[in-house]
Amino acid sequence: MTDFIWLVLALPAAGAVFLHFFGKRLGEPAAGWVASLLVSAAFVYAVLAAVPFFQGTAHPESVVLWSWMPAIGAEFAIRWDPLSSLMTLVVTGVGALIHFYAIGYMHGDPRFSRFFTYMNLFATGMLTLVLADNFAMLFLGWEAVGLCSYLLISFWFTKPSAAAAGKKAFIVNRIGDFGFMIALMIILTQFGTLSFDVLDDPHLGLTTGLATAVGLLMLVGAAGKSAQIPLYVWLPDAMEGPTPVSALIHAATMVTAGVYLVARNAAIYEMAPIAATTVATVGALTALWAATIAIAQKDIKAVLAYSTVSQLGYMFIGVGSTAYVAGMFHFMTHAFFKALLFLGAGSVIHAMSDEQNMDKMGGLAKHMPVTATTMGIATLAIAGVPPLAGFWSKDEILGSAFNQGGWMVVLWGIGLLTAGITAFYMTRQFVMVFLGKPRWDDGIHPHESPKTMTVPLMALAALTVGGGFLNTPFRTGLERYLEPSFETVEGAIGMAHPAEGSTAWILAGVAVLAGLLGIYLAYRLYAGPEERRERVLQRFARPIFTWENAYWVDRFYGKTIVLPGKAVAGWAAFKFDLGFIDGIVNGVAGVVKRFGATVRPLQTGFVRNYGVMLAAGSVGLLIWFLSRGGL
Amino acid sequence: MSEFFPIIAQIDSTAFNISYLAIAPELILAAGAALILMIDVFYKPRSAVHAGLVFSTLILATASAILQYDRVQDGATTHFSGMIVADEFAVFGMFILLAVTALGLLVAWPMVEELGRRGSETVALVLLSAAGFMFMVSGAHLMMIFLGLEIGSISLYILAGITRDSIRSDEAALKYFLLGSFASAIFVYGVALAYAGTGALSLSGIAEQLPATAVVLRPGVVLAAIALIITGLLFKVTAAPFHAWAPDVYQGSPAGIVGYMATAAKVAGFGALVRILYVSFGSFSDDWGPALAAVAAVSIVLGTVMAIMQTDMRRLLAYSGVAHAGFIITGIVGGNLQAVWFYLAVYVIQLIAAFAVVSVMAGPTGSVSPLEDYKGLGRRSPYLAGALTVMLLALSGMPATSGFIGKLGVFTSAWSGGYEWLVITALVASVAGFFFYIRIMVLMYMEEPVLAEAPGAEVAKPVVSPNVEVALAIAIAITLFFGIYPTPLLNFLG
Amino acid sequence: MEVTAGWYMSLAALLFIIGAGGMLIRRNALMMFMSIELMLNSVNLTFVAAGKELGSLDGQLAVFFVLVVAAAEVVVGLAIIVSVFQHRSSASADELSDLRG
Amino acid sequence: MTFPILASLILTPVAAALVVALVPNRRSELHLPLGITLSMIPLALAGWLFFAFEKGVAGYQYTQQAWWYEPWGMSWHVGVDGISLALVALTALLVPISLAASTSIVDRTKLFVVFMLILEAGLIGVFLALDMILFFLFFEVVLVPMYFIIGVWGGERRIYAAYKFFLYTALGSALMLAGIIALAFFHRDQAGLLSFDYQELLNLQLSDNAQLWLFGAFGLAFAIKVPIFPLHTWLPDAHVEAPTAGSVMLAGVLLKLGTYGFIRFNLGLFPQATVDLVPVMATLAVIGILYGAYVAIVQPDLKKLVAYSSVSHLGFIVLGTFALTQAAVEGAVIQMVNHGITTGVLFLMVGMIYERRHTKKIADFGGIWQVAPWFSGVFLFTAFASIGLPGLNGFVGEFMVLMGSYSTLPVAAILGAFGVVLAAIYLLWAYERVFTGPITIEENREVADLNVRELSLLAPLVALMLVLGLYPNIVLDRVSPSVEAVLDRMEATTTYVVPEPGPLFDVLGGGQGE
Repeated sequence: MTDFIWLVLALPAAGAVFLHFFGKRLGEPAAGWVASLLVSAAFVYAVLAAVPFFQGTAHPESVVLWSWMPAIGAEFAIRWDPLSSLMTLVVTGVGALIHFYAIGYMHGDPRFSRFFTYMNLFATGMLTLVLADNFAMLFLGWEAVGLCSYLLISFWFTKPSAAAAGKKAFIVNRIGDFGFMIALMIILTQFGTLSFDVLDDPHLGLTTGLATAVGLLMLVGAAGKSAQIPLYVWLPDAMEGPTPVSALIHAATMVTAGVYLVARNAAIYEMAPIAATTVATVGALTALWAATIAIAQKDIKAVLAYSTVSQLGYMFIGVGSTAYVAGMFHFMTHAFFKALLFLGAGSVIHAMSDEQNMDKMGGLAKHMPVTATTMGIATLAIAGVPPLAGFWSKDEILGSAFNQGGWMVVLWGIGLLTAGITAFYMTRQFVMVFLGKPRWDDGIHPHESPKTMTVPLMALAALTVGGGFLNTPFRTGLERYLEPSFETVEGAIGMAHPAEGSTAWILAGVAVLAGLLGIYLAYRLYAGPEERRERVLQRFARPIFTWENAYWVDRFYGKTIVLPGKAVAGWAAFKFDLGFIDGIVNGVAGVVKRFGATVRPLQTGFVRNYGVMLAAGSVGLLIWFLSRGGL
Repeated sequence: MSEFFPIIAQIDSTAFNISYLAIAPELILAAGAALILMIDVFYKPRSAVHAGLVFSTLILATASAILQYDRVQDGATTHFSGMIVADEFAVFGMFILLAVTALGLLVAWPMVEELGRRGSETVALVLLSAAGFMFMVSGAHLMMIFLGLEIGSISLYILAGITRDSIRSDEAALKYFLLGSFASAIFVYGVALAYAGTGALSLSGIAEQLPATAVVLRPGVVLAAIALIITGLLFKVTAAPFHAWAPDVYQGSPAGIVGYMATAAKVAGFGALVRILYVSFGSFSDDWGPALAAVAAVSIVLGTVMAIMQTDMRRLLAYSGVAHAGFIITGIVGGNLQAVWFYLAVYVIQLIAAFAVVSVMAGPTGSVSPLEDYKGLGRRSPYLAGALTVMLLALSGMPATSGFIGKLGVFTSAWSGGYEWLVITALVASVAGFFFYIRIMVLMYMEEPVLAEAPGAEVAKPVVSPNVEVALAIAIAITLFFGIYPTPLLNFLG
Repeated sequence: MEVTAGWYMSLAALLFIIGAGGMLIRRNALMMFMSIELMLNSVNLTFVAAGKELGSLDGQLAVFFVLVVAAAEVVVGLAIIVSVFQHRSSASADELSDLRG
Repeated sequence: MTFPILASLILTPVAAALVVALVPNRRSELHLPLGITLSMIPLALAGWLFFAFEKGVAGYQYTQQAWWYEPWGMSWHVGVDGISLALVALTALLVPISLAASTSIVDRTKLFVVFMLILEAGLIGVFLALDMILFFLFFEVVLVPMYFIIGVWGGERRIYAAYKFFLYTALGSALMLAGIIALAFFHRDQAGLLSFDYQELLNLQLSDNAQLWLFGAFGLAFAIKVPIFPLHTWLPDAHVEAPTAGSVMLAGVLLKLGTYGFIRFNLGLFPQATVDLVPVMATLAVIGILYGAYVAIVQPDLKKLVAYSSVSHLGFIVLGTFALTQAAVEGAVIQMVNHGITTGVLFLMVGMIYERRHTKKIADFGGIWQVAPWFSGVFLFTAFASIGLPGLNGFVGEFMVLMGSYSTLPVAAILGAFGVVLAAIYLLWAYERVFTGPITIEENREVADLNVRELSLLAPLVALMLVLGLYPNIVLDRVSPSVEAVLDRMEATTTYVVPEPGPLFDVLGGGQGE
């Protein structure tokens, strides 16, 4: 099976190529089905190929396809190990569901087939990222998903905001890549190759200092892709894309690439505790920061976007506190419930005729029972209510962090606080959308979405309910599954584990309590009487206002980086380049001409003067010659 | 010296040795000139007859030059009491002068026809001056060289004013005459001083009196003589600062003949200059080398800068000629005479062809050629424009034309002579030189013709006479061929 | 005091300089031309003096050539000056400055 | 005697030019098709040469030498190695395509076609010449047709641009000629006779000082050609004013004369000076990368933007060249090819949109995607190739350059990497303004999508972007030994040591190719 693992890549790639050329002829919905089935096929193949890992009988394998850049040890090679297979399974599995969902969601769009081309292309890119056997190929996937993100965010390119958002996403990601590339430079220089083989024993080429540098630089890359402080600003804007895109790329898969990167480089982070702690700290801060912003958002997708940023922060806490399995676990469960939330939101938006403002929703539960139920499950899951998936993974992260002690306990505290806030804003959203009185605009008749949309919702809901049991403290399935990938790491220092015994129970209890408190407060506030809500909100008006505007970070970046940058570029281009440098160039020509204009009058036209020149020349020669020894 | 410069004879034969073959080309040209003048006296001039005469004269002269070339292969000889030398150097000069004469007359033919009786005088004067200039390159005696110089120059003074009805032409003639005579006087005074200093007038005789090591007889006088002789010859070749006459004369003279005027004098001037410097004053090369290098640098820079400022095609070519004189001197100070000859040979062809285009544009007897006239020439007459483009590129030293090989030769020559600074100066100046050469191309190809009269009026297409067409074709062929494959000519000159 | 060849030659040099100065200073074309003639004559004087001093005939012979050349120049020069005069009714060389730059 | 393939490569375009010139002007409709057809011959020859070229061999192949003029040490000496092979193939490919893209040239078509073909001959000659004079000849000859192409068929300020292009580049080459002459005389001093033969000159023992001066003389010529900051200002002018085909050839091949010259001559002939001047060159390269990209951001003219982007991209090549590691120099070479292809396409497409709208101002567009999806798609694809998206060709070179540079020039590599960020900014921002958003200017509604002709002439280049992005070994295999030879020589003649690749270099066949 492993020898043909490239099929996992090739299937969606073929789909992208095929749909690019023939999609339009295929039309709707056939193009969508082709794309969805190809991704499903990839999923099936991946499941089959992963069987040995389930059985615990196989070891990581590399499949070399062809040579790419030999001089830097980069080739097209696939690494099939538990970590990549887990990623592959989630990407193809959730991806397939979202593909199916999109068939319904994108119904009637004039560029229907093009949408699926991009989606398949994205799947290809994402799979390249996770299946890569070397950093160069990982970077290929890394950038390819960036491209697809760009394409899909600005899918409705006639909307200037969509086009700008796509561009912003790509550019901010590139800033992250800048760090990533430097990390790769160090690795290549130290090891002579970019192959993942370097991770078998990073001590071979890296000192602790270098490992810290690499770890921090990779964090820069990861922060870009996974929307962490300070590079998270693109993700909320990315919601301009169609909702399935938000679900697939900007919630479930692509944005977790940073988490994957850290997990993949566990061996390096093991060597560099400072880098690892920084990862966790960034994650914790991001988690809290984004969660507070999410509280005040009115746009249904914006809430989810900031929530995603926040949850990614969680994952960073996990991988940063060397709880790689916990991080990956949360990645997986998050993929389930966040995809579900987004798809549910999409379903709502669809039903509300593209209305996204939650102030104009309310009472939708009656009209969209499936959506409401599934989204409710997801809301509880993200709020950390047991026994849903979110509870297990979040608990594991928090537990691991706490167990690390020291600074990590502070991060645990932040995580706990965030958990409460998360529960609060998610409940707020659920209440505002599905409960209470309708506040719709006239002429809107909400209806439940078609089967292609609801079936994936239900499937994801099932995963959300059951996914958590893959790795409970009682039965650490995922951990055993992933073990081969972290063999070397464990051998060195050992991965963080959640606390055991009574501590674990207490921690879990506290986390659940925080979640329940959030839910309770939000429910009281938003489902309760309006006057009370107004009163409370009035009291918190000022902070909420800043939250609503996301702390004006965009404006801050605009004023401090973009605007001065453009101004200086303008100066450089028009004043310095055209004026100064080119001025010198033209000045040289001018000097020649001025010299010419100066000597030209010598040619007076008078014979006498010509004679004088001649005589002067002659005298000059005479003087020269006579000075050579004549006189 | 001789192993370095094998093509210049060092023999001083005092034997009373007369060989008419040694001066056959000159004799034939002079006879042809006389014949043409005679015919005019007795018959109504018919240009066909003239053409036939000129053609046969040139053929005969060439044939005799070839015979002489054949003979000098066995070794150089002097004749007429050491007045004339028959060596490869002389023969090269003759060949080039013959080529210049032939091409010059070909280009001048429309003018000859237009001028009627004075046309035949034109032809006679051209032939006569060619004979004179040939004496300059084959003269082994300062007096001989002086005579050749005067024969050639006086003919050119007349040619400059031959139309007689143009005030510009008159002005050109008078300026040329006054300054030319002035320069000749300086030259001949230099000759006199050389005689006073060494007691000899023959080139090798002077050399014998000037052992390279010993203190010379009267050093001051000889050095002054060198300065004055160089002045006279540098005037002829339009090196700065002795160049001032050239733009005015080229601009004012009848268009048809300017090409010949500009080129023939240069060939002869450089021929004589090289021969005198190397044969007579070879032992003084440390003295005249730097001086000439300075002249070269001034010529190149001044010629280039002034050419940039010009608005008249002929003045532009004149100033470019100043720069080219500088390039040739660059070769001379380096000592590689093969390179100098190559440069001269290909340069005069380019220049004469460029002036051929000028003569078409200005009319055969016209004076002044504003650059405006060339606007849109690429459309009006692709052939003329193309030919001029090739010539300008060659003049600018663009590779794949003979001009480049020429420049390469003189630069390597100067470099080997230790004049690296001169080479670099020349190279930088030649870049600036590109400016005015390509300016003409801009006018021809990138601008539209100026409409003289009412809007919509068609711009006249220049009428190119077959002679000019042929002359241009020959020049293009030579320029490109020797640009890409210079080996035959270099072998011939080597 | 014996008048040696050196004196003659010095005189010739003086004449030459005077001639050259005349050429450079005078405006009348004829006068300029006459200055040149003066220069040529100084050349002749030099030749003769040097020939005498050196005891060689070459110098004396050279004078004849220079004389002939001077005569030829006179012929041509006068013709040109006449032609110019016809057109401009002035022999001032300074009027001939249409061609410049 | 074997078939003189290299001579044929140089001479067939000349012959083709002659054939086209012989077709009378009244049959002007024939000139362009004939030119395109005839330019297929060198393309076929180059293709054949490319695949017949023996991989894994460092030296020159298919060499041919004949005296040109022996006493002066000039000879017709041509040969091809991996580095020149790639560029010859690129040239032969771009000429037919740019000719085919020149249907809008109706005035004096014959002249245009003739100049393009002469240009091709000159460019191929530059890459194949192994005699300095021959090299210089081709190096200069290229100027003339390019000058005319800009000056005759260019835009509004074409004459100014043509002057500037010509004089600026001629200035550089003038000093190079001085350097060439000096080299020949060094050879005379050391070996007894003048020689301009490149391979002979490689044996010279030059003092450090002489090397520095000669490096300067050659380097200035190449730096202007590349162009390296601050000698770049001729480039935007030339590009903006040149007709499409001119821009394509200019960016695609002409600029590479400079970078090729650096690798071939500066690295080859003056190794000590190269090593000594690495900091200077790397600094200039990095400034070029960042400055070019930065200035490109605010350009109001699409073509000018692409022109400045070239300054940036060429900076990578220079950086790679002077990083003096196998990966970096290889990257520099393949980046030459890749930049030729991507920027070629960008210019072609700017030309196409100019033909439709007669403007290149970014502000005059907006929402083009709606009316011309294919056009926008291909443009976007190319833009991403240019940005350096992995999987497309632009990435390979830049990535190899950056990765390879770090070991010798860490700071430069890090700063250079930021150019990749800027590339995304200027291209995507421009793309946003031109292609996305609503249509605000009515004329833009009429913009037609790519037609079959345009698509078919873009298709091969677009395909190449993908192929070279995914399988650059087609080129790298051939380039690698030649680059190795250059670096080996560097090590042999100087104290410079190419940094050892890390301990895992040989694992998994890294560095082995195939």
